[in-house]
Amino acid sequence: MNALSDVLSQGAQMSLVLGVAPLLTGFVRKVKARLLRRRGPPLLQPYRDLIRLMRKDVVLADNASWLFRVIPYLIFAGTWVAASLVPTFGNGLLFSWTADLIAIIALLGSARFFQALAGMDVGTAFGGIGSSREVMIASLAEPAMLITVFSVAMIAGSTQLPNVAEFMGSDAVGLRVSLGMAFVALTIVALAENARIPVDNPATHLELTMVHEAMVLEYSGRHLALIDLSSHLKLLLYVSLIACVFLPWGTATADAGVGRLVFGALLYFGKLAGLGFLLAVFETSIAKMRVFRIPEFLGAALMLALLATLLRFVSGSL
Amino acid sequence: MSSLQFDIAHLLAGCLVLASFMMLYQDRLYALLNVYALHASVLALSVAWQAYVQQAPHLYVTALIALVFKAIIIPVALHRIIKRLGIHREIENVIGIGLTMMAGIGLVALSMVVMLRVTPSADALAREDLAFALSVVLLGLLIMVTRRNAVSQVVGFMSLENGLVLAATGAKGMPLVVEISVAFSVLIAFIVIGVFLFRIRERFDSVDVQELDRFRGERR
Amino acid sequence: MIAVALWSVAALLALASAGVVLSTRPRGSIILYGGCLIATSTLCVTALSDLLYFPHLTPSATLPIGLPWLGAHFRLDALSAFFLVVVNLGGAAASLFALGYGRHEDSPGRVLPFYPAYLAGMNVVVLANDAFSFLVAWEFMSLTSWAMVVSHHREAENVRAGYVYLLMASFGTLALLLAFGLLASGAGYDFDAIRASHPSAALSGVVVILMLLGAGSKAGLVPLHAWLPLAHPAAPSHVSGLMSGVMTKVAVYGFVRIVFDLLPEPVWWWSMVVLLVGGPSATLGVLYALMQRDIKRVLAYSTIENIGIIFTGLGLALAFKAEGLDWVAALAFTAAMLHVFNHALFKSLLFFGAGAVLGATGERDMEKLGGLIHRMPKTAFAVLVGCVAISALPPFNGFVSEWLTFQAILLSPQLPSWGLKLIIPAVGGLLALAAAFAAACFVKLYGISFLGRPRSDVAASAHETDRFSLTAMLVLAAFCLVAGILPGLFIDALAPVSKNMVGNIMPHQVGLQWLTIVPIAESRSSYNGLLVFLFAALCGTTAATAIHRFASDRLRRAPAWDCGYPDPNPAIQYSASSFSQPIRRVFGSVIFAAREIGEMPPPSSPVPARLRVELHDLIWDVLYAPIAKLIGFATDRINILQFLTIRRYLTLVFVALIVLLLVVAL
Amino acid sequence: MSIDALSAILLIPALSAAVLAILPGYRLTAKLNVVAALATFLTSLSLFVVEPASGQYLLMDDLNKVFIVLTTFVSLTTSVFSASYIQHEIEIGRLAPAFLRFYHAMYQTLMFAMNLALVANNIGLMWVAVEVATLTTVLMVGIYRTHEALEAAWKYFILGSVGIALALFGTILVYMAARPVVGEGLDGMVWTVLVKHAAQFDPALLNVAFAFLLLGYGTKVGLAPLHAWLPDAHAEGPTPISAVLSGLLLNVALYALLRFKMMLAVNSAAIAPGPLMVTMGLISVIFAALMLYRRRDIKRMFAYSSIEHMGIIVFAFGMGGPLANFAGLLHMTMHSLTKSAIFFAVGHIAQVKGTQKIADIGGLTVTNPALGWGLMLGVIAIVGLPPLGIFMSEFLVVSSTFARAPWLTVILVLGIIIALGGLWLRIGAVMFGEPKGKTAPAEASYVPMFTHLGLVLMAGIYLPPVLVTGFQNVAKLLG
Repeated sequence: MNALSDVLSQGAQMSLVLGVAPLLTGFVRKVKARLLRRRGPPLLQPYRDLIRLMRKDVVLADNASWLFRVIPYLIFAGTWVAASLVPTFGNGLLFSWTADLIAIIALLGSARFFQALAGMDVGTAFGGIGSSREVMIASLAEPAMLITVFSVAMIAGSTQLPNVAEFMGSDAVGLRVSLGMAFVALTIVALAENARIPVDNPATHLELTMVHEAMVLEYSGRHLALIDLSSHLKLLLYVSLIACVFLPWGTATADAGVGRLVFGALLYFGKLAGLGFLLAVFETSIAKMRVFRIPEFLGAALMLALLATLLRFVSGSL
Repeated sequence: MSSLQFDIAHLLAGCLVLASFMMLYQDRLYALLNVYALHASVLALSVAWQAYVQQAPHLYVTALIALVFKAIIIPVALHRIIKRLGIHREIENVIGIGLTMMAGIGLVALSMVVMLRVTPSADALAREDLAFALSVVLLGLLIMVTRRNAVSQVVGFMSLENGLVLAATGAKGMPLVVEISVAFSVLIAFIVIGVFLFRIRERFDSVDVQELDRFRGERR
Repeated sequence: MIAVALWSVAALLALASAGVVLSTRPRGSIILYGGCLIATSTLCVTALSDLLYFPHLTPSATLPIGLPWLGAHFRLDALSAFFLVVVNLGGAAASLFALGYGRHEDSPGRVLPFYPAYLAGMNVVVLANDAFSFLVAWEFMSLTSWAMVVSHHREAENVRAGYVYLLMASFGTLALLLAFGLLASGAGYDFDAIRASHPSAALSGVVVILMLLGAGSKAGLVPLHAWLPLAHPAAPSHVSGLMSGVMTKVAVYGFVRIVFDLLPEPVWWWSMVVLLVGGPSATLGVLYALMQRDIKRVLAYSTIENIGIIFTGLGLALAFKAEGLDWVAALAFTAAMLHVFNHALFKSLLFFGAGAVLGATGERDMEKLGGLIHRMPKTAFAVLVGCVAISALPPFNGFVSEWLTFQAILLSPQLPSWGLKLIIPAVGGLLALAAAFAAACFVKLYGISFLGRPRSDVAASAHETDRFSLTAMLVLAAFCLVAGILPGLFIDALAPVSKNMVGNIMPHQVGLQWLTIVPIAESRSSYNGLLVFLFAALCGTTAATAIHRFASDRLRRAPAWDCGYPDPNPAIQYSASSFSQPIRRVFGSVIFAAREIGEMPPPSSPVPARLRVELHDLIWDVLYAPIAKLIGFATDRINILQFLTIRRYLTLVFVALIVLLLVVAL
Repeated sequence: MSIDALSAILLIPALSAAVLAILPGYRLTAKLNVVAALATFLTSLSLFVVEPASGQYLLMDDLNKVFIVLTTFVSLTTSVFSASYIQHEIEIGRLAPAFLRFYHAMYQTLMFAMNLALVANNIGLMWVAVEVATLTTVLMVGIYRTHEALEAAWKYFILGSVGIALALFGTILVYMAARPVVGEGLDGMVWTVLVKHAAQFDPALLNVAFAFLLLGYGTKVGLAPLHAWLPDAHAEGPTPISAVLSGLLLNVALYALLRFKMMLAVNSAAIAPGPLMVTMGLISVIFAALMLYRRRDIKRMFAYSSIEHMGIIVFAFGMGGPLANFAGLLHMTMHSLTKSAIFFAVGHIAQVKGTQKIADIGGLTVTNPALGWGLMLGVIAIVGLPPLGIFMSEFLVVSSTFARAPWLTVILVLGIIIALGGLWLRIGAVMFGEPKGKTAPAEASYVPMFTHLGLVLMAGIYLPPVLVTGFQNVAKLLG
């Protein structure tokens, strides 16, 4: 019986994640507009964009190969699987033991790998700019993420996300310096990975500054819809990852009753809203960095993560 | 063997070393040849005396060979070669005469020390002969090293061979076979030298080793 | 079992001698490569059956050849069986590839006789059980591969590459010879005798350093890697696939056989040395790869990175074995062995891809390729699989071995020694960096050479390669996927190897449901390749069907967005050096003293402006150039002795005599 | 003295030398020369079958049995090679038939002298044999009568004679040391008697004697400070003579040195000859290795490679111990076979290309594949790469001595690597790349070269037991 409920809860998790993602992006855009004293697009605007793109027909570049048309589905599949592995309202889901934190990073890595390839397939300069910069950012962000995962996993004693969440929830964790550093590093990496303001401006289409947009410049119609949905999913993934690891209180345990699940879900939405608000405030308060200032920014994240791991290695308590 | 006989043998070996020193001193080619003839005759004398002392008849044969070949035939032949080849007379020394002499003295001292320390058990006569022989060999080498002229190097080599003959006679009871073969090989060597001198003369305008060096194998 | 192996090695040697004749006949290369394919597959099957069904048996044989009083000993234990599988799987794939690719060879006489001899040499190294036959096969392997590296001897840099290669190979062999000299001092040259003689700790320490020099120079660890990017690209593609994918693994075998098997209990500082060499090799190797324009040089440099990962795994295994935690040592060792297997697969696949591209376009420089996916679709697909696998991305095998290595690193805080406590996090960081750079490097390789528009008419007129090359590549690609999805099978196959080498094995994998692999304990962490692959495929198909049912499926072609410039020619696309410009600017300016020199012509002259990228290989300038200068200086000084006069030579003799007399008399 | 195998080995070359001196025509003497060499080789093979007794003057034991067979075999193959080589030289005009008047006579006298040196039981007789061998080779080196050939011959003569003189002095000192124990007369010079009583000799005198002998015969072996004659003699002399010089004469001189080392090994009080030989060996290895880089003449390069290998062999004997001695003996055999094969190839290549300058020879594997790959195989052997014999001996030398004297072996290994670097650099230029110089196909005698290389390849894999047992008990004797 509980196998069925596990499948049900995992299916609920996956559909919830898919449903909430565009809402989170819409909420962040709404808050940013409000902070800039303008009304901003309605909260559900991302949903309307997706549906609009779904209905439009796809305009393919002459030089685009079969790979160009397959890549959106690969990116979406990778990101959706990664997002569904991160516990949202409940912990200990059916698929949680199939892959751990390192696998999630690798899935996002493969999504990025294919996106960079897509950028270069069309054969114009813009795809090249986007891919080469994305690859440079990734070559710093991914190791920082991996080393943060090392330090967190060493404290929690396991790389399985539910175990980590449980451990963080329990009072055994205590206040640790390395956890603080890991948190800062993780936020910097999240900003870089989701192409938020200091690293790359999500709203602009100016060829010279954009990184993420340059790669998907040639996509249109349903392909573009899939890619946008994937980027929303990715943002949700990072936010819920930060929430699950660093704000672990209140997520329902695996065998909890329906009441606890509902309470967990409500708490989860609260966390999303809070973190989304903080993201919006941060984005409005800082300008976009020059491209070659980003390596120092991400280098700081890498050093912080390395220091966290080193501290964890050196002494058990730190 | 009475002390007188020992003294005479000692004296003759000493004369041989002295002759080597005189060869070191020469700077004229003809003079060098004459001193070499003297050197060979002193050798013959000392070998004959050794023969008498050791009652070893075969040594007389060696003395005879030394006298006939080395004292007479070789110097005369070299004289004729020098005259026919018209080789210029003087020998350029590489380092000054004074320095060569001092080196010679050092070498004799070294050979004395080496030989006497090394052969306490052998009888007195043999030890003396070996010490003097080693000095003559080293002096012969010194002559070869400090001379530029090909002929003077050959004469230095010959004096070195004389030292060897002295050493051989010093070793009592060494079978005659060796002496003859020593002489025999010197002879062949001499023939070879003669043949070479003609060829060298044919090819180069002079016999000076310096000339030879210009035709070294791989030039720098 | 071992008789079959030795007979097939003999068959290979017979093929080698027949090769001289076959190279003159038109169908000679087909016959020879076919024969090699059969021999290597029989070897592979026997080794696999030995590894899976009777790993506890260690059949051994002695032939009367070799050292007169010792004879040549051969033994097939679990470790040799595993490496035989790796060697012969690579060999079979290369021979299959060569069946088609062999036709491009312009002077078969210089490759055909050496190819089977090379395979035989590698097999004998893995089978040898005494120092002499091990070293004979080891150097014979380098000699035959040298012959193939200089097969295209018309280009001067191939001959120079061959020269540097053989010089480094001989340096490595002499290091091994010194190591065996130490080991044999106690017990003679037979491995069993050495194993029984338990050499002392100090002696073993020196042996480990010498092994690192010897096997490290053959595998391509950083300070001794200089020859690898010169030699591997110079050989014909199927041979460079073998050299990179398989020969480096034979070097790893040599290191494991001596350090793990022959030496007694390891000491903790051994692992520190191995890690200090493994970590930097991983990162520097791939950084070099990012800076290259020539496909085969990129692949050669990326071999250095993967070898760095393998040696990191081995270093961790040594560290845990020294502290007695042999169940964690088993994890690290199995991770390293799995990466050996994986790297042999995808590196051979990528080199075959490069060979196919070279065969089709005659060009190795990425800047002249582009748009090959349209003209060589099947090769493009196979190379795509190779690139994704080597960048350690989930559905494929590269990720599994890297994941296991990371798990081993995560377990290492238990190691008490302070040196390791500081080094292992740094090495962990270096490995993480290397993984990211690998992804960047292979995006560049694939993107520049296969995607976009053709940059030269040679690339525009490329055509698909022949059937044999394609089957070889697709078989290897399939293996990569299977190893990525069902890693549990491969880990259990490796259990007997790690049992022999580190005394313990990873928890039994096959029993777990859905073939998850669990490195240490269920609670700690687990990864299930199959489910992740099925899960992703499920999500992808549901998305595709949902879209095609509800959303529109209309599609039309249009020119790409050109920001207003009319008909942009292919040159405006990103080239290899411009793609790596950001990374070069961030990392390269420090490590390679990279400088971009723009030569602007004087205002009046029609000469085009040039942008030149100047890279210095610091290791070459710091280590190799000074040695060469020193030798040059010494030879000039000594050379004067050839041109002295006779008199001076006599003085030499005279002085020698005086010195000797003084020594003897006083 | 009954005509047993031992004296036959000496008589055949002596008689044929006399006969050849009389006959004028070149073609006939060449064939006769080969026949004589074949006869000598066959008689030497019979030594393995019936073991003749050693007398006062002639000696037969394990050490020189193998060397006699090796010497006669290599002289046979060299005579076959020289027949076609000299024939070609006459056609080219580099050698006038007048010069060759006594060539084959001298060749046979050289064989006689070397065989005599190998079998002589009397150390004086051994000295004379080596002296005669030197003089004949001096004449043969000067055969071309070019300036360089004359200068090389003259240098060889002067240095050789000085060396031999020192050796004679050493022999006399040995006799002096033996006289009080053995008594005067002939048996003071007989080696077998000397070895039996060597323990009671006066050690200090023996040391001085060995010093002179090491310098004397060391010059003939071509060790470093005394090597000057060797490179020029090889480069300027005709190639068959370089092959004989490198292959055989160096071995004969080293054999003589080994005889005396055996004597010293028995006398424990004498300072161990090891350190002396080890130092001279290492100096030669490093010196010759460094000299290889700047060589422009291919034969002179291989001459330096001979010096290097002689250095390795002397190092092996200096280190002592059964394994190192076995390796030294094996290395001597392998080196003479390989080096003569290399000189056969180089001889023909010089004839085909018309020059010995490395810069003017290129792309050999393209123009003359058989010669090119033959020389390649020879160089692979001489550099010490595995499938061939020299790797086995270098393996044994390095691995047996590393544990005892790590730093010395490291220097040896350094020397080997530097030599490999130098030799391989030049060979790469000669073998590969665009063909340079004349590209006429060579009608050369490949049989001698490939038999030698075949033997070395076979020895690298499987050593016949008779050779092994012979070397092993000699290794024990050498101490």
